[in-house]
Amino acid sequence: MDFTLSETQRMLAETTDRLMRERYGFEERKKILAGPDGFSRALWATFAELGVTGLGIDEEYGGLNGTMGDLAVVAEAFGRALVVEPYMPTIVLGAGTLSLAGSDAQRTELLPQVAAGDLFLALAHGEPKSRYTLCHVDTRAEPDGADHLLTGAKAVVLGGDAADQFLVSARTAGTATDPHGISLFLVPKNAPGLTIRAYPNIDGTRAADLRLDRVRVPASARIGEPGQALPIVAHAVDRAIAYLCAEAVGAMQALNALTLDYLKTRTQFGVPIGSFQVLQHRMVDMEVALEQARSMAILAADRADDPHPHERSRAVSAAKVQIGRSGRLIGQSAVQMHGGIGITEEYAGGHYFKRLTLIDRTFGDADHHLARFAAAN
Amino acid sequence: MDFTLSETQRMLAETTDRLMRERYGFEERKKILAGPDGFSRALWATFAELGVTGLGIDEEYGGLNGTMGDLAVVAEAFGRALVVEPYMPTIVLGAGTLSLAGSDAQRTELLPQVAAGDLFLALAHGEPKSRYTLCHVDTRAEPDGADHLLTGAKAVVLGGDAADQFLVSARTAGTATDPHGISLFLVPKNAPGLTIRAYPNIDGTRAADLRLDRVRVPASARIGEPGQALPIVAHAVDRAIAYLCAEAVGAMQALNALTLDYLKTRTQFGVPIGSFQVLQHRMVDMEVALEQARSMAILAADRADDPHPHERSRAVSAAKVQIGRSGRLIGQSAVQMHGGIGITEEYAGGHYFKRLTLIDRTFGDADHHLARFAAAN
Amino acid sequence: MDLKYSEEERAFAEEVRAFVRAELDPAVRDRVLNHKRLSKEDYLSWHRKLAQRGWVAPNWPKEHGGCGWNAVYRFIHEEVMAEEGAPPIVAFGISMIGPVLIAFGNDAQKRHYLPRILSGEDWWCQGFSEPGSGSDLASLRTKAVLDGDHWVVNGQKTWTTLAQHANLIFCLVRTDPTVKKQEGISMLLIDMATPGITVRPIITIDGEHEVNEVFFDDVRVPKENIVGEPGKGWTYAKFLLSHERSGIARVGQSKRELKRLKAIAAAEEVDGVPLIETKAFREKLAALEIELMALELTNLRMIAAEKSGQAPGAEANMLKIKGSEVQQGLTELMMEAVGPYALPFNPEALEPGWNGEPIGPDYAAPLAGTYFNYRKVSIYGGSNEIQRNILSKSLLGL
Amino acid sequence: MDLKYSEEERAFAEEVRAFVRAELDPAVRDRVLNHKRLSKEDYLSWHRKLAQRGWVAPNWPKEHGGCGWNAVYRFIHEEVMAEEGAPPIVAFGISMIGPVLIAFGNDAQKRHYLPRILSGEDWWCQGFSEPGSGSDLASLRTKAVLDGDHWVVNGQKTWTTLAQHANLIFCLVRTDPTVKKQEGISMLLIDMATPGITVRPIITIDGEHEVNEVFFDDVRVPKENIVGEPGKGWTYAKFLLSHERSGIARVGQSKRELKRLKAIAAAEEVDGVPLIETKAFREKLAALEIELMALELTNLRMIAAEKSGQAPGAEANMLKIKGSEVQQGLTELMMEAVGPYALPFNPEALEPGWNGEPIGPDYAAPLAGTYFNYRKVSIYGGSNEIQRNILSKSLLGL
Repeated sequence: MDFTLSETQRMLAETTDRLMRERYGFEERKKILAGPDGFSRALWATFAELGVTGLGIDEEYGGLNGTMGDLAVVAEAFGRALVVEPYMPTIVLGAGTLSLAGSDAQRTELLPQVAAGDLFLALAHGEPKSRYTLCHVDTRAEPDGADHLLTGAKAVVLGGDAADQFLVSARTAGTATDPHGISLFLVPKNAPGLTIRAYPNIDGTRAADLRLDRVRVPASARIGEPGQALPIVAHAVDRAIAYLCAEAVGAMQALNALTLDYLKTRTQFGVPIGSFQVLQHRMVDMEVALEQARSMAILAADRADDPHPHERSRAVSAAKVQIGRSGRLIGQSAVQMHGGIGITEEYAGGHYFKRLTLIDRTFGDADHHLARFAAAN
Repeated sequence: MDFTLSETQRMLAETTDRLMRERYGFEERKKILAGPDGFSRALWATFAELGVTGLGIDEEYGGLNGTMGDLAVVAEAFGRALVVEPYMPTIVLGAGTLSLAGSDAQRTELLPQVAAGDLFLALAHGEPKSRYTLCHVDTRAEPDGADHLLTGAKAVVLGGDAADQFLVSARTAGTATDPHGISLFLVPKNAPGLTIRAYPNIDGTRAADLRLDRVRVPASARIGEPGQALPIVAHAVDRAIAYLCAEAVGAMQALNALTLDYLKTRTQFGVPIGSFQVLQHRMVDMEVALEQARSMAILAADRADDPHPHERSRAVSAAKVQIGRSGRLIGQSAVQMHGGIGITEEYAGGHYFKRLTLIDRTFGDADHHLARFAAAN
Repeated sequence: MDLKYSEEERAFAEEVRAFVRAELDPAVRDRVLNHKRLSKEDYLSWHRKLAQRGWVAPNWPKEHGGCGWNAVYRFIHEEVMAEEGAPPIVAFGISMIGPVLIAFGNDAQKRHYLPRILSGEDWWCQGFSEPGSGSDLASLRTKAVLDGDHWVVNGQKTWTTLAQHANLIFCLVRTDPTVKKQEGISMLLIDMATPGITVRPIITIDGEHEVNEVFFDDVRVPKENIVGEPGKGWTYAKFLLSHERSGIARVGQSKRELKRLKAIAAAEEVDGVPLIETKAFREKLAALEIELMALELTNLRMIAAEKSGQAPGAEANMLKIKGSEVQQGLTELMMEAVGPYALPFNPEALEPGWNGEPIGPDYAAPLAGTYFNYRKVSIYGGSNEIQRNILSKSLLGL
Repeated sequence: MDLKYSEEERAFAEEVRAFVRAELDPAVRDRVLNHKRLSKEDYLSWHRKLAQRGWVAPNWPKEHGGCGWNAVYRFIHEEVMAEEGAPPIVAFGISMIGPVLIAFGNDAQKRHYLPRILSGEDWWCQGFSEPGSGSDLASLRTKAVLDGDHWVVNGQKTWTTLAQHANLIFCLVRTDPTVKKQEGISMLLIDMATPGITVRPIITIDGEHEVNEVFFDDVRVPKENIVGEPGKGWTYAKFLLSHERSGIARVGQSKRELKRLKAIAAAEEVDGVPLIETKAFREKLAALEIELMALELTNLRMIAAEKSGQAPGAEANMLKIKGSEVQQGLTELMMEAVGPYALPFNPEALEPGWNGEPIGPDYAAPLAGTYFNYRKVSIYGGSNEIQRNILSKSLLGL
């Protein structure tokens, strides 16, 4: 039993945190958000130099062959800095899915580009009516000779703004929520028939809604076996949730630190507001919530690649519930204790609150995962 | 719009509160509990003299023809004093059901005796497997000539220890949870085939489990139409819930007063513990919870005889949810702020906590009524 | 005990309802119902209609052009308008400075300002909070020094709601730094066009511009623009803050929002079933509805007590606490209801007249933003912690 | 990062588990699992078996007959025993006064008392709390005055757990009323048979007798029965209270109770469906289970840190808070699970050997009582409010 970081992880954490301190202060982040892409390609290049973009990728494709635990170290640092670069979409979901199920040709072609920082990916799975239900896919893939024609809509595709290629799920068989019959295809952003509506999210990350109108994909674009994509997507999404849990822990930690600092420095009635017992106890509860969340984020990372999907998803759902609840308590309490300043654009606190709130809405909120955990019990 | 008590109600409240002050102090109550019946027949006689036992009964049967609002006034006073006499079972459920659906002969025979304080009744409806589901009746009534033979079991019959007569529900048709086919019969306590296992409840009230083994009842013992008892029972139970809500408000009020007094008099670290902000705020939350509960208890009493059963049960369920939640918050907080003394037998505080907790388990807990309310929405 | 309004009160409620339905611009109503942005003119056009009807100042005495209504009528008027989607009456003139001027202003001030508030000609804003003084309002530092016939004001106010629309500001300023902090404060009436005043927007995390900073740099204010006596500003401020709190629980607005939540939850689907029919969501919604029912009755009990002559006291603080919790609960459930479509940030969709294609369902755009924005309701007007401090003292004697 | 126990640790856990299963009297196990009353002999027979195995004092150094285990082994030992339904090791001797004597006692005391604690010959109780001093322990007033070769003790202790079984009590007494309250306190070791000691039961609202008042009326205690130096009692008490807190979260016990809750919820039915399969109850249970999972991991993280040399600090206070919340949540859900059968009061059913017919399901009898009783776990050992005060200071520097 050992809860300390490995030597590699410690170095990774230090490197990432230092990079964030140097390049991702609150003002720098504002500039990045205001830039043409809404994120920094220069920083992405630095990620590539440092090997961060290759972290989850096999050595044979130019990566570092890191574990989910390694990715979680990056996630936590990114959470502390409120990083908006599409790391989770490209690396965890995109490259992760390809690593899980891509053909040799697909991996050989694409993963080195991702590791080098030259390619952005996005998983286009959720749909306007699917909410958090992974097996709910209405987009159709109709065979046309050796090709397929994809038609449908994809909703809130994270990183969809930057993506060069999409991993698009579509039905080759079955209807609506049938777990079987879902296939996964690589679709380049400039594919004829593909319309991308990109937009910022309220936390500064970016996404896109896609429309596919008879988008033609060759057989070589299919990822994995026909009709068998759901377990792959489910695994990739569980890994993404584990990543988000670690990211949320970083955000909670930073928000707690900000709040504690505010309690010590803000004076009212001639004393620091941190001298009021009610605020002290609430701050304690925020710290307890953080420790509980950290424990479950560790569990999620540990189980994210568990060979038993049932064990994996049970642990990941439990973690997502805890993260949702801790994030809500910490976010709401932090804003309340800051007062008005806590909800202004000019102060970092509110941005952590927003990020934590939206993490709870990503790949299933606390209620959704509580139900999933309870059903798996 | 007028939330003040009527003149009659004000007098009733004063009379009852005075009686409680004089005869139902904590030590007197202890003696009553230790007595042979677990309640005071002498006090019951005084209730009769004051007209309290006739409050819900028509004038033509020797009662005062009071409303649910009048009964709620008594309930609140009884809640403040933690009265264990079987008032709700006999008056609200027993006499109430007879008033709703009894034949002229039944009313003429029984209601004057109740009003005079000479007769105790109990509604024997719940069963070992029925939990809070009113239509769940397994006890069978088999016709035998003009009579019926009742066989089955009844669980946690409130006031079942003192009852001279039971109002027993049994199936004349249908199975398990069929809403139709339930009939109601009067059964005297000494009926052959009836076994009564009486016991105290943990809050000092008393109850009984019944076994019926081919208990013979004549046609004249049937209350209301055959097979049509469920709406009657449901109405009587909604009235009983309205009564319990008012009783709970009385208990909460008393417990809040005790707690506030403790905060002002108990010193630690050289100051009254009521000077600690965390306890102050919790006490405020207890007062807010009391006011919200009081509002809903008023609503429940007002709607308890609403001609639209849907409106009635919606309001009553909403009130029961609020009472359950307020009672839990107040009970748990009061104990916590008292420390150890709050859970000793020698101190009144813990007894209010117990009563409030058991009220939440009576005729459906907060979760049950939340579901009922939500389904009626 | 009678939980129903009287015949007369019911008739009045219906009169108000009919008036709103007949007179309110449907486009404005739509913006209110769907949390889109309201322009200054949206507020003012409705203000003028109410003024015309004689209903714009429910809490003012008749001799000053108010309605002279009792607590119940005021409550009905406010709640029905809220339920029907009317913009709120802008509070700064009608509910804040108006009553102060009526109680403490001189004749000239009453004659000049009151009619202009009623007509909507003047838009006031409130200069109370400062960066250093949040809950501890009396610690304010903006100072005014008498220089001949003028007060010279220097300092900074913050959280000044809708200052961008205002031509006047009522300000608490420190006129005597030598006495106890509460006793050195005065209240000044200041023209926003006076040289030396700068208004800087504060953007909130939903991207909206609702509040501002107001800077005073040697701002010269005519001597006579003081309310009442110098050094009594704290008394007037307390009067202002405790005045007219019948609507503090925002029951009418929350009833309207509950309807909206139900509509959204009926439109959203989980695996083909309307969200509102799923047990978990339905019961969360029900729990909130019950809280609102209790709040409404608690509010009515307090209004009835006020009508029968009892001054509103500690109860207002309770209503503020519970009312804010219910409002926040509603915004949170609405955000939850749209699931992943809570993420996109599409502020253009809130602009009047925007005709673009929505991202996701057309009701989605404001939901997350409103949730974030509504964290303010447990902060402003005395945070819920301050409300509990007050109750602890005034109600419990702790 | 490795969340699993080592091979060796896993083997140890299995060894403990096998030992409990082989050696624990099934009747005692049944009483523990079903919250029936434990007799003094139930505790002692198990204590002796552990003593025989050399496992009764996990936290004592080997030279005094303890196990000398590291934090992880101590944790495994305690948790596995709890999970398997063993009675808890009676803490007063092993976890409380024993370590104090080892650290601060003189040789004679060590030689005399330690073996008797290990063997179970002595049953200690704790004389700390007084009626006037709950959270403010240092304000205690029981006084001891030196009179020749004896301390003469007068005063009253309360909440003295299982004093009815004890033949010895360790007591905090005030020996110097003239100095700062923390500095005038000494710790005495007192024979319960000394004339002048009266034990009065305190019955709790579940009808049980677990705690007592202990009165001291001119009780003469030999001078040498003081621990360490006079006036240092507060230091020893703080040492005692902070010592051996690895099991403070009660994870093993809560895992056992979670199993019991699941069994009850599987046996109870709602309209013919097992309660555990109804969505609302299942999800409440799941929420609690997740809290327990998080607590277990948090506990393990802290144990691992302790093993690698970091002293247990603020973390113990966190574990106490969360641990008590989880324990209370479990008792509450069990009571909820039995519905109306939470009402009957049937304390005879808790007596060993009772063979009567249960009222309702046979698991029902203790449930409401346990819920009421377990409100204590957020009160004793420093209430959760005190824990938060401590954390606010020690962890946050507020």
